Amino acid sequence: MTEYIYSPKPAKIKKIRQEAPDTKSFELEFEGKEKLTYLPGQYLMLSVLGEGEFPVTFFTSPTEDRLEVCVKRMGKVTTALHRLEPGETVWVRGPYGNGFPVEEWSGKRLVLVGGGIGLPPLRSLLYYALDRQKYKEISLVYGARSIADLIREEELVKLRSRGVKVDLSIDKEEDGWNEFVGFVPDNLLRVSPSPENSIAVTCGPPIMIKYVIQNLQKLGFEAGQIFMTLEMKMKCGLGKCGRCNIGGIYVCKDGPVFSYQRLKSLPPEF
Amino acid sequence: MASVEEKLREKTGQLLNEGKVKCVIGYERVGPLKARPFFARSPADARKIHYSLLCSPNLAVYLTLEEISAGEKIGLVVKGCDSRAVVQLLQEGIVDREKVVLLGVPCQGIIDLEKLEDELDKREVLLSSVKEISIEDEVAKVETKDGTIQLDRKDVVHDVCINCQHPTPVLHDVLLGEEVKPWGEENYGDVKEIENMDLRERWDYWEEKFEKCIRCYACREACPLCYCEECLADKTVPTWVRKSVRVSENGFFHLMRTLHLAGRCVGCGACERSCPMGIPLLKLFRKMEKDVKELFGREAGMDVGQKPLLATFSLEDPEEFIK
Amino acid sequence: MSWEPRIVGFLCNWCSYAAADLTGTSRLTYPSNLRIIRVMCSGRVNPLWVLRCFQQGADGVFVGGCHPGECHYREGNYFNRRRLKLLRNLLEYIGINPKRLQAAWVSASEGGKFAEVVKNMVEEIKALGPMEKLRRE
Amino acid sequence: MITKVMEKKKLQKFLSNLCNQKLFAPLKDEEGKINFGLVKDPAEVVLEFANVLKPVKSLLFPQTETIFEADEQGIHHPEVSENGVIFGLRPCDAKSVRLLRKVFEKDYKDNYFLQREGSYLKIGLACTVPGENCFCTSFGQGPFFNEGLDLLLADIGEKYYVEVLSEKGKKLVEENSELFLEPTEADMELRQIAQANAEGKIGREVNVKRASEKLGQAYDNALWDETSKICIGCGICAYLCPTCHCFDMTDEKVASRTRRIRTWDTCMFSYFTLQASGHNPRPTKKERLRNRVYHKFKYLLENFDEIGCVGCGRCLENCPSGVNLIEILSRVAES
Repeated sequence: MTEYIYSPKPAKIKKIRQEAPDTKSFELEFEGKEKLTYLPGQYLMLSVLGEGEFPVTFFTSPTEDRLEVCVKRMGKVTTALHRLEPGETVWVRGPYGNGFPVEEWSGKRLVLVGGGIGLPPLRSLLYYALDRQKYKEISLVYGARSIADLIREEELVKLRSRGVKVDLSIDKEEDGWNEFVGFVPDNLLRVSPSPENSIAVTCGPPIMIKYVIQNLQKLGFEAGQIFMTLEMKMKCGLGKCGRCNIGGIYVCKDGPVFSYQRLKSLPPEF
Repeated sequence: MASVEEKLREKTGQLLNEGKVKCVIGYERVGPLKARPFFARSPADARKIHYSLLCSPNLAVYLTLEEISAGEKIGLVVKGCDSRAVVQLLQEGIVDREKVVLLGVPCQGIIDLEKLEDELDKREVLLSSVKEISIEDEVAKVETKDGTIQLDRKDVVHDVCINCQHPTPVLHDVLLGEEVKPWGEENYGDVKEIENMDLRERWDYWEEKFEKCIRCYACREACPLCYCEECLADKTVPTWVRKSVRVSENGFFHLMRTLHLAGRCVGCGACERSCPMGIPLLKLFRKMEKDVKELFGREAGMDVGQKPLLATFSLEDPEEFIK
Repeated sequence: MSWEPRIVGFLCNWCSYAAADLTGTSRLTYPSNLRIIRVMCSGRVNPLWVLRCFQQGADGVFVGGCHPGECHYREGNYFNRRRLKLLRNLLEYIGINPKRLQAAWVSASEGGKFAEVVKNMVEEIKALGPMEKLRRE
Repeated sequence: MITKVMEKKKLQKFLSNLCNQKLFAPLKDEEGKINFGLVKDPAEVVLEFANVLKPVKSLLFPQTETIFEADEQGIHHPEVSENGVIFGLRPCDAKSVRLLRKVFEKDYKDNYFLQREGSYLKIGLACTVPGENCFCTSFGQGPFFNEGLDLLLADIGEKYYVEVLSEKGKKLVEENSELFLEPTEADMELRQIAQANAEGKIGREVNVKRASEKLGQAYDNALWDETSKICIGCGICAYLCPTCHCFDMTDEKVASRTRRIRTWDTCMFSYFTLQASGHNPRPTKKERLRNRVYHKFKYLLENFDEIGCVGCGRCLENCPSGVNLIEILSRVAES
């Protein structure tokens, strides 16, 4: 039988949650409750038929019993997705991409640094690490523009009781906010995680990533200890359509997770 | 008497030497029958400036790119049609007159290599043997390895150049060369040819043309007046033009451009000359040009102070079609 | 089932849209082939909308505006008149029957004229048959 | 290798036999452009031409292609096999297929391309009169290169010299055995002369190997800024390139169905990499032109051990502003 590599399979939207203005999470369920095998940091190509397809990373960890993705309304397809309701069908293919090298990291401390809609892959990794219990300490530095823009604030705060060091921030002062006010990179410096036996993972807007990397280096992190997941326009997800290359590598299949060390060797086209 | 090319080099050198402009956009020669746009940035570059009947691209297209928007003053070589494109850009407030020095060159027409090749074929001469070509005293002189051939100038220049009404730049800071008079009256023969067809023949004609468009967008990119930051053809919400290459989408794209350029297109033909598939785009634009002239008595790119055609109206505009 | 043309009508809020309303209240009828899109002024009608209608399956497009001199915004209909003229000429030039794009000045009180104009247009489009020339497959 | 000859007057008969299947061959349109088209009358097939305007990829990897259609019943896939014949491929176009195949085969098999490509029989026509922008010899192939073909015909005056290059080609020759003769020594000699003549006519050359080695250090060279200045940012070079294969996938609604299509796309367009957020990793023509050259002469080499250029010269020939790949490569090689 001929194999069609670009053909998705159906998934039902089981539940939708408004996570922030313009941002919703979607719990997906496959036919026959089929479970998808994936790694944190990998992604799916998600279709709203008639509108198009876009890449979206896993919000949940494969160790959890549900599968969620979290999507900010940006363009044509994400807008169409936001209009859907529970019970409607989306189409997915994947998982694609390399994901985080979670096995290599066992025994290490994890420092997760995220901003805004950059949370999903970090959340996936965080729960994976908690559930697998192979990692030393987990620390999350996460921030957004405002309280409303923070995704899953309550849930993240509760993680403190499971031993995760959680440091939240918002960019500007707001009533009812008792935690850090300022940008994520500054909060990172304040928290000052130790680079010793640590891996730092960051995801967020390009400008934040730039300063997070600078500050991680100030804290003594080596380029090889810093990882990030990259955002790129993607169409095929399989390294064929040609648009997500950075030099000779394709973010869709060789990434989206890269160490800063590797990224430094590539042309600055991301 | 110095040639236009020599004068251009001298003027370019002077402008660059005196620091009056950051660069001069002109042409350079890259083969016996090929010239291309050239950005001269130093007095040494000025010596590479070329001007001949081969200088086809409308350089006004570069005005909407970074040099101008970055506020640097530049020099621009303009033929008649190119100067009208600049006038149109000025009229639309896209270009700052203070930022451009217009080096006007009177134009004898642009060589149509396919027409030239056909003429040479008849005389069993190879196009590749041509060394130089010029128009003097209304005759095209083609120098080849084996001597000079004289041809009717109408047989070697692009059709659109034959009845050009403004071969001498309508706006310039300096005019390099003698004024060139139009060769004849504009008769829109190409447009009338289509108007003489019945509706079915017309659609059959255009359907075949629209069908073969490959949507490389060279027409749009080569056009000095297609400067929208985001073309509707690239928009996805709504999708005016789908990515699929079919008559419904290709046709929409070309009709959209025609409508957007109605009363603005200066008829330089850069679009048609860029089209790899040879789609006769000028026949669309010249139809609008002809109608605008007849219905509204206007011509694009002639008057900086004029209000754009579709941003104004006259109480006397035709309305026989409205019930 | 016999083929019925689909006609999109862009009607000015202040005149022809009101006239369409009036036909209803005065129990006049006009064919249901017209699918009405209300616009605030005929001057708002973008020629590309007309092409888009054809692309998406319309067999004809109708534009209704205020009589010259009566535009609610003083001059919107005059701008529209220019654009429509060029568009009609262009459509005809590429082989599309210009009857497929019709326009009328219809004031709010001219319910009768509105019904009449639409009736005639539907008849004309019926005679022309389906418009497939720019239609998306 | 089996070789044959065919008298020129037999070609029409051969072509009409080929018309029993779908035959695609060079045809001339109203604008005088020569492109592969479905042959209805063998007499229309153009035999004297430098190269077709749209490369053979336009048949193997069509500009618009349905990936699937979907309705309430699910997803439906199109039949992609053509089982046709392509006549008149130039050796450079035939060679371009090798790279395309590698790209569409690696890791994930793209059966749309692979099945369609495999379903064609390809009959090449050696270039006896190469175009003025051809530089195929710079790639170690040439106007008589026969890889990727089932048959290669070469004009040797009164006859075509025929190289039979595959089982498919052998079968075709057997089916049409009355049209073919055994070559004489004189024929073989004529073929050698024709090849030498053709190769001698190729006037352009560039040291591709050196250029692609030098690219590693040329990223920040001023040449990218300089050469991209005149580029107007259209897609001609990529769309007419036989090896450029980047694509887009979009959805179209057709009545109650969805059609997912794939269309050509190119890194020369700014929206190619433009993200929904407004961020563009390759924001100007300089980065885009540079990426196209790097992709062809470095990235593809690293990933597929193959250069993404066959020296057909279409980009040089058709660029409206005269951007010249040979000049760029020469500058890189000399950097």
